[in-house]
Amino acid sequence: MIQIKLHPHAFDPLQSIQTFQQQAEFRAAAYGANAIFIGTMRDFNQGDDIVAMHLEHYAGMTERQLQDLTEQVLTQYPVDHVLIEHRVGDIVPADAIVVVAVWSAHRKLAFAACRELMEALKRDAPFWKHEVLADGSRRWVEHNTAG
Amino acid sequence: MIQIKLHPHAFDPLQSIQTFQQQAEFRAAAYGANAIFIGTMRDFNQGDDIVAMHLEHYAGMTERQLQDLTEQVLTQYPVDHVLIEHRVGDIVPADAIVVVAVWSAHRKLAFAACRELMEALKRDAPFWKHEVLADGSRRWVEHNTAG
Amino acid sequence: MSIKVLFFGSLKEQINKAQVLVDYVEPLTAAQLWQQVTGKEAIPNTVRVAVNQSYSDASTILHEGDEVAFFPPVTGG
Amino acid sequence: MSIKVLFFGSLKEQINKAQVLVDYVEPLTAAQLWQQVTGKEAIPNTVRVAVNQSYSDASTILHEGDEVAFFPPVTGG
Repeated sequence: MIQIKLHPHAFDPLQSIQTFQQQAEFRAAAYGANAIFIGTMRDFNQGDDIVAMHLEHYAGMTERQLQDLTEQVLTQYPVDHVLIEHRVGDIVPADAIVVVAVWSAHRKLAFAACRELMEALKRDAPFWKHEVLADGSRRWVEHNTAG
Repeated sequence: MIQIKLHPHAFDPLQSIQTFQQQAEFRAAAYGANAIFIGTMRDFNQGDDIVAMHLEHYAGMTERQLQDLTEQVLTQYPVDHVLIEHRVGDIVPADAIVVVAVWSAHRKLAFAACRELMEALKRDAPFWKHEVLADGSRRWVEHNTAG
Repeated sequence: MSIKVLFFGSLKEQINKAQVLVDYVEPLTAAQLWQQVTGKEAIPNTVRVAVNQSYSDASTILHEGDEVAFFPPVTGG
Repeated sequence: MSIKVLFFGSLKEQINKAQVLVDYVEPLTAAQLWQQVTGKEAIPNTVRVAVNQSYSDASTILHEGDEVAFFPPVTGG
């Protein structure tokens, strides 16, 4: 399964994983290895206190691009299931931004697929972060670092 | 924080992570990156159906070794928090065996620390798997594969 | 028929436009569309181009009804 | 005083012992202890040695009251 979802409101990534695993197609005894990455909004960036953030996205292309990059990663790292959920809209520190979870029979494959999916998402998924600093000023985050 | 726990009975790794994050020392807006690996018992191994397993361990050395290997990994990958929980005793397919979770401000560091902790655990933590096959016969798992 | 042009992130603020409809006159490349809409010369190296919601490039030939987006480096995740 | 010797995993079954107490006679290395308890020659390459719950090796000099463990490759996680 490939499951991709955008959240306009706060979400709980651990709950998302649990819900994913409750589906009929999910056979827990088949996988063995589950690698997960959860990204959360920090209250600091580049030496400044950040009090809020707007996560802009390109509606339509985002979903399509996440699907495409997942299919691309799966050709090289054929894990059994992929769950990707990403927040959009106005968020505050400690809110979850992204969860990428993969399930495989093999630990090495699970780790590699999870990492590659996060790198591909950071590189190509059309989201843009607009930070609100403690003094009320706003700035666009200019680019993601390679992981 | 370094938190290490052995479970003599079934445990829910997602619940363990949630409980860990509810501690006073855990400041969710500080980390940004949370990498998790969850290992689950499969119902097959080396071409055979496995119906149950006993997880033997060296009580005392296990806890000490997990603590030591974590401190060792942290010298190279200084993440903020590490949670390691591992099942012992009699288990059945789909039961969680292990969870390794790390929190850091940096995604690359979180991924690397989580993977290294799992590799160190697989290589050095004194656990031994004794499988029960579908025909009732038993066998020791001979060695872990490198990840 | 027209082409829908979208801008995102900091580029949207620099161009001071989020969405524009332009008349389609063939042949038209993404680079020509950029010049027409922004009044600027070449598409900067850091600006990415998507045609019909897939990554594309400056030399792509556009067609009637296409949706074309220009945006700065993405910063999700 | 004595030394406590522990075996784990498949080795416990091969040796047919889980725990043995042996009298301490100095000097004694882990390799000599292995010979004394198992009746076998050298410690096999695949067998790991722990002294007082820390990884050690065949040449380690043992002391009164030590806890020594021999076990096969670990298979946790």
